[in-house]
Amino acid sequence: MSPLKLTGFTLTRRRSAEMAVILVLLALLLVAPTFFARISVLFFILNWIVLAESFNMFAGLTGYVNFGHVVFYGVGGYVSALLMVNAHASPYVAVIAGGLASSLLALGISLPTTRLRGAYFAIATLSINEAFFVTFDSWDAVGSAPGLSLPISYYQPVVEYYVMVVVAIACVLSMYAISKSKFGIALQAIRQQEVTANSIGINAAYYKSLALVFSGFFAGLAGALAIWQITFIDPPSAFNVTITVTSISMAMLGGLGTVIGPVIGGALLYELTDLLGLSYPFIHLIILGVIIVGVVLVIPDGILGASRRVLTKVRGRR
Amino acid sequence: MLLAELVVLGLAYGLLFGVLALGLTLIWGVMKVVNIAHGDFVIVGAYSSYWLFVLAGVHPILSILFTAPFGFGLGIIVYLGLVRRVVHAPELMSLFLTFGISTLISSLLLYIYSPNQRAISVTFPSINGLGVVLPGNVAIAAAYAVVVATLLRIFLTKTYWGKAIRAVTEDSSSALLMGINPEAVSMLAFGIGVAIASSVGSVVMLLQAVYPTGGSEFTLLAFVIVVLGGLGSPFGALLGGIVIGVVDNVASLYLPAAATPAIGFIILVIVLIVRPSGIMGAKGR
Amino acid sequence: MNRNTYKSHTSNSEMLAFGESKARRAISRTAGIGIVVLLLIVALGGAYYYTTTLGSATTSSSSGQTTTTTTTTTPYTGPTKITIGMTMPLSGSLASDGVMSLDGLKMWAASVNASGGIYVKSLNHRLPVQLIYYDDTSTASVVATDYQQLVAQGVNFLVAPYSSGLTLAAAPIAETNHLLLISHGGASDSIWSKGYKYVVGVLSPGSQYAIPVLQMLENQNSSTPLKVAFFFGNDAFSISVKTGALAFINSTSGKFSVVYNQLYDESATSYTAQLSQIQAASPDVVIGGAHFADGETIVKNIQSLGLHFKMVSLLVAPDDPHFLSDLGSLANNVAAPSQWESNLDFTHFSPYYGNITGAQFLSQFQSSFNMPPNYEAAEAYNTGLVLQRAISDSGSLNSTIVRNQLSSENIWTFYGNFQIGPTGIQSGHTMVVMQWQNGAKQTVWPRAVATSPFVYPAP
Amino acid sequence: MGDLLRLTQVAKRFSGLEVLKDISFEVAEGEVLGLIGPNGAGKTTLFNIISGILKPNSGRVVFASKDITGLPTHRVSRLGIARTFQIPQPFAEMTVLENVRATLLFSNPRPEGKLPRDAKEICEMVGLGGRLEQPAGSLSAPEKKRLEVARALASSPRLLLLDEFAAGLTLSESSWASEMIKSLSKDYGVTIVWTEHVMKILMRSVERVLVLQSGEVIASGTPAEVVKNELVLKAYFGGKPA
Repeated sequence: MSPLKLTGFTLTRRRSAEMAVILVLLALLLVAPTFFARISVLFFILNWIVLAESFNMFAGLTGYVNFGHVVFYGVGGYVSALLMVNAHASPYVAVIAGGLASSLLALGISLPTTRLRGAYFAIATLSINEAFFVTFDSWDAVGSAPGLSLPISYYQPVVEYYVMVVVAIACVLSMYAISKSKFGIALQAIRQQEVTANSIGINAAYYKSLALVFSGFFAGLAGALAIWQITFIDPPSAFNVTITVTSISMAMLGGLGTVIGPVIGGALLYELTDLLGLSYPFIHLIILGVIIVGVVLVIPDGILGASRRVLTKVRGRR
Repeated sequence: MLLAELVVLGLAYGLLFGVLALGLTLIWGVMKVVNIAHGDFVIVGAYSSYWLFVLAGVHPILSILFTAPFGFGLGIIVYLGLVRRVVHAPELMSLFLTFGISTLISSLLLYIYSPNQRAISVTFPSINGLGVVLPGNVAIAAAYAVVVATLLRIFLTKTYWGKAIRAVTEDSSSALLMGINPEAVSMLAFGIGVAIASSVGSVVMLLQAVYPTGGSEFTLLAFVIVVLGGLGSPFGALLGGIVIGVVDNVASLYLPAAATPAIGFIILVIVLIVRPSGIMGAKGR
Repeated sequence: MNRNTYKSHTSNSEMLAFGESKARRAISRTAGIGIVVLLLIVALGGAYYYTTTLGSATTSSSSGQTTTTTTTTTPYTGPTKITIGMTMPLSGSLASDGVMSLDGLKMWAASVNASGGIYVKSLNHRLPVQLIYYDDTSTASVVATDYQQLVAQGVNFLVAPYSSGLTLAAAPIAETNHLLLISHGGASDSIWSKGYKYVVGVLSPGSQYAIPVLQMLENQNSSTPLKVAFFFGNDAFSISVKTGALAFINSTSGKFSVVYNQLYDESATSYTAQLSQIQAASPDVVIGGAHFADGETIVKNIQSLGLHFKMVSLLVAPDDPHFLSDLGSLANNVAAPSQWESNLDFTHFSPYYGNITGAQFLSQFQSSFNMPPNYEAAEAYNTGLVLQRAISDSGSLNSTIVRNQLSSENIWTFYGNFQIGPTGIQSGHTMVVMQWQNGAKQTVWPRAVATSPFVYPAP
Repeated sequence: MGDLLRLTQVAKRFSGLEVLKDISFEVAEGEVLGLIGPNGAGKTTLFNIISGILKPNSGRVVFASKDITGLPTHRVSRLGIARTFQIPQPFAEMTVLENVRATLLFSNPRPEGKLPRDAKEICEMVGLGGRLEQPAGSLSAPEKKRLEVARALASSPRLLLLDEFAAGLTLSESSWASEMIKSLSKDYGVTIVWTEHVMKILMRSVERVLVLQSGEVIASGTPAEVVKNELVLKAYFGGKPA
């Protein structure tokens, strides 16, 4: 029996219940703007989910820590902003162009860096991000340090929200499809033992590049959508290492390498920081630090892993 | 002449950068933990020196006698309480934990000491020689760096624990066979790493203003240097520091000043493409 | 034990579900858990917003109903307070400025409420003010969500976050919701070139910053063109200052010659290389700067290199009281353009508004917050005063009415003149020049308000 | 019938140190070739060069009349060269069955190949039938060696490179190993190159032996011939007879 058959779908009672919940959730997302005033919170929850999931798409599957993930977000944002500001492009065109530009960049970055291992890869990607930051900061054609600001006519929060919903769904579905495909199995093999993966006929360099291209595409879309919503972009907000680290935290909190983990981690951590920032403007970062340290010490395998462990234990006792 | 002056200045800064990176590379070498909180320990040291100076009039250079052992103790506490749990975990786990520690330290400093920048005015006379002027504070920083590097070298080559650290760095499994207690070595390395960071903080106080969340810049600098030199290699860290120091200063002669920070990163990426494990890195890591 | 936990973490066997029903069940379960968690978040979030936004609306309407049915005299059914919403960078790179600004506003609110609030004619009621503030962590995306939160909470007016970039992120939300947004710490001229109607500034825009310094130098009777080195930091604010300065120099025909013009990286550990290059260009004066730390480092570097210029004028840093405590005698003779100094007295101008002088502001702030204020605190306090004036003059809490009222205001406060141009940009307020002299801050320009003559050239 | 694998003057240096010096030999289709030599003789380096993990500084590697010198590992694998690692390197988090299935998925089956294409069957062939659902990382050391073979077989190789295969195995396990190797060659027509630094086990199952020392081939012939070779005795066994 071929492993690819395993993606076959059988409708069980549990699965239909699951589908029902997903549909309800999607319906909620679709009607949210009618009753939810702070639509940008939902927008940014989805934006972070896409960032965390796209990080996961490469790092979670291949095991390589892309510490420069935000460079895709920044370049996607800048490309779309430049198109909207200078060419008065349609925002849809600009967003897609942002995603494509970032996937092209991902391809370019992957060629020299996928030879690097472990921490070397992490820091090389970090350096590439910093080089972009500094370059954009002193490059007049892209607005240099003062940044770019969109004409107010582009500001359409509800439209932006629905585009964000579509992109987020596409991102999670892509991750699902990748992880269930031959491509995903190759990435799993690479993560666990790259030399062996090569020696059984997996072209590791090719698959890693491809994964980074997908990751870059979605992070670029996230960046382009974020600038559409915020209407302002400058180098510190576009190439901020904190965004990378937050994406990593979200993916890890939910469960790295899983499909749904970054969704849970992204929503939870964003909402947590948002609520803490609103309620405790002076100490929310201290609380966040305690939570992160606590997560590592108490549930190092993320929420998904931890709940799986608890369930196994409960089942064992029964 | 200006070029010579900048090279000397770059060397002096480079030595300090190199020592900053030594702390990071020591920790990486022994336990393969990337310590994102490294720069925050620098800030902790800097604030300690600041308050010692403001409240008790202790000269920042003298306060190293406090910040170094304080950093050592802090490092051991952090190691035993937190880092120990992730030493055997995947790289990302330790990255995540030290990010949490970094957030915690910087936000606590922010809460306690307010976001204001702090600086102190202690100046040493400039050194003139062969037509080259070196600011006195930078010369003192370089001298400190040379002392720390020398002490560390003596420690690593002459003492049992120093040799143990080197043995674990080179091959932890055979070090285990030789009867070295890896737990104790890790604790020691983390303590020394934080002690170095914290004492660098005292010296930084002589050179610039600090603020609670400024640690990430030092972390980033140390990262770049460590990888440039080759992870786990103390000599590589010093070399990487000097390269970055000199390039940073000299580049501003030929490039728009605002663009110079990019040079260090670009050099790093090029070095990694040519030598995937850094200048002094082991082959095939 | 730890090893095992990590093993189970990394064991993503469901990813490679090679047809095993066990693995599939595991996915179902985890997906199920995930969805429950998500739902919980949505529910909790919904509950939170209900209580904070819709909740407040329902309580006020229900209290209105009960009062109308039970009392005979005409009861007051309108709002019970004036709510002013804002985010401030309380953490992140702009935290020190954000905290200072917030403190200024808090001090204003406290003084208004101590005097019984603001009289709103249309309601025939005196209402206290309430500040609603969140930490935007110096991040534009947080500004975007938190201003929507403020709008949803139904605040009456908005105050902008500190800095031009964050103000630009808040502006479209204010504009589309027709809420007044007063900027006290966004100096970039570009804020007022976007066609926003509801964005009003109380401070002189960046393009005006360096002009009094140049005017002052122009007055120093030099026959040959004065050689100027421009050495500004690379950020939106400093660049707009430089642009304004260059435009002014071009308009003075031959009084100045720019011999050096470079931006610097504000996070650099030393500026020795560029300062040596500046020295090589032998300028009379150096005009530049950006923020606090870089300003201090530049002064230290100038000293350690043994350089001497007739004048050094930097942005922001010299104006901060810490400049003296950090640098001691090195601070002497360093000048800075300033939005405000506590020793300025505008009380003889009229109409003078606010019952507070610069000196009183200084001492009250000092006793409230246990540190001396800088001009950011004064700007923020002044924001409150201006808003207070426009509310009482218009007698309304409607942002559109108050915004229109602001267009016709021409008042003086302890901070100086307030008058805005058609775009909302500040046009009445003028900058002054301060200089450290023998360990004391002196205002040296314009002559009319100077507390001490300008020390030039520096000894 | 020509040679399946031919190495011509292959040399490899690591930062100045010559690990392999002008190695030339060929392996005939269907042959079982033993490659012996002390630790550090260059056996693993040679395998790494054949399988494309390392590039030689000079020389050529020809497989089935195709020059594969410097070809990337995955392409070498797809041409039909499989290898086991001296220290087993399975996909630790996958089960035994998944390890084999992943290999089947990416390998390039030859139409004339006789090896089974079913993961379970392959696992049973190497004696792992009872461990199908166990994560590979939790197998015992000898079981991991069996998994190495299973994974190699799943890529239906024409040439199988076994690196220090019997090292660390007990007597009964190593006799199983030599039986299996014989059967692979006889029943399935797989050509095998087998390195070992312990001579004994290898001698029973190979037809021809190459002796490698300090990067050079110092002797070749049937096991019986090699054992008598003076040079081999001196260099390899330190002068004492085996």
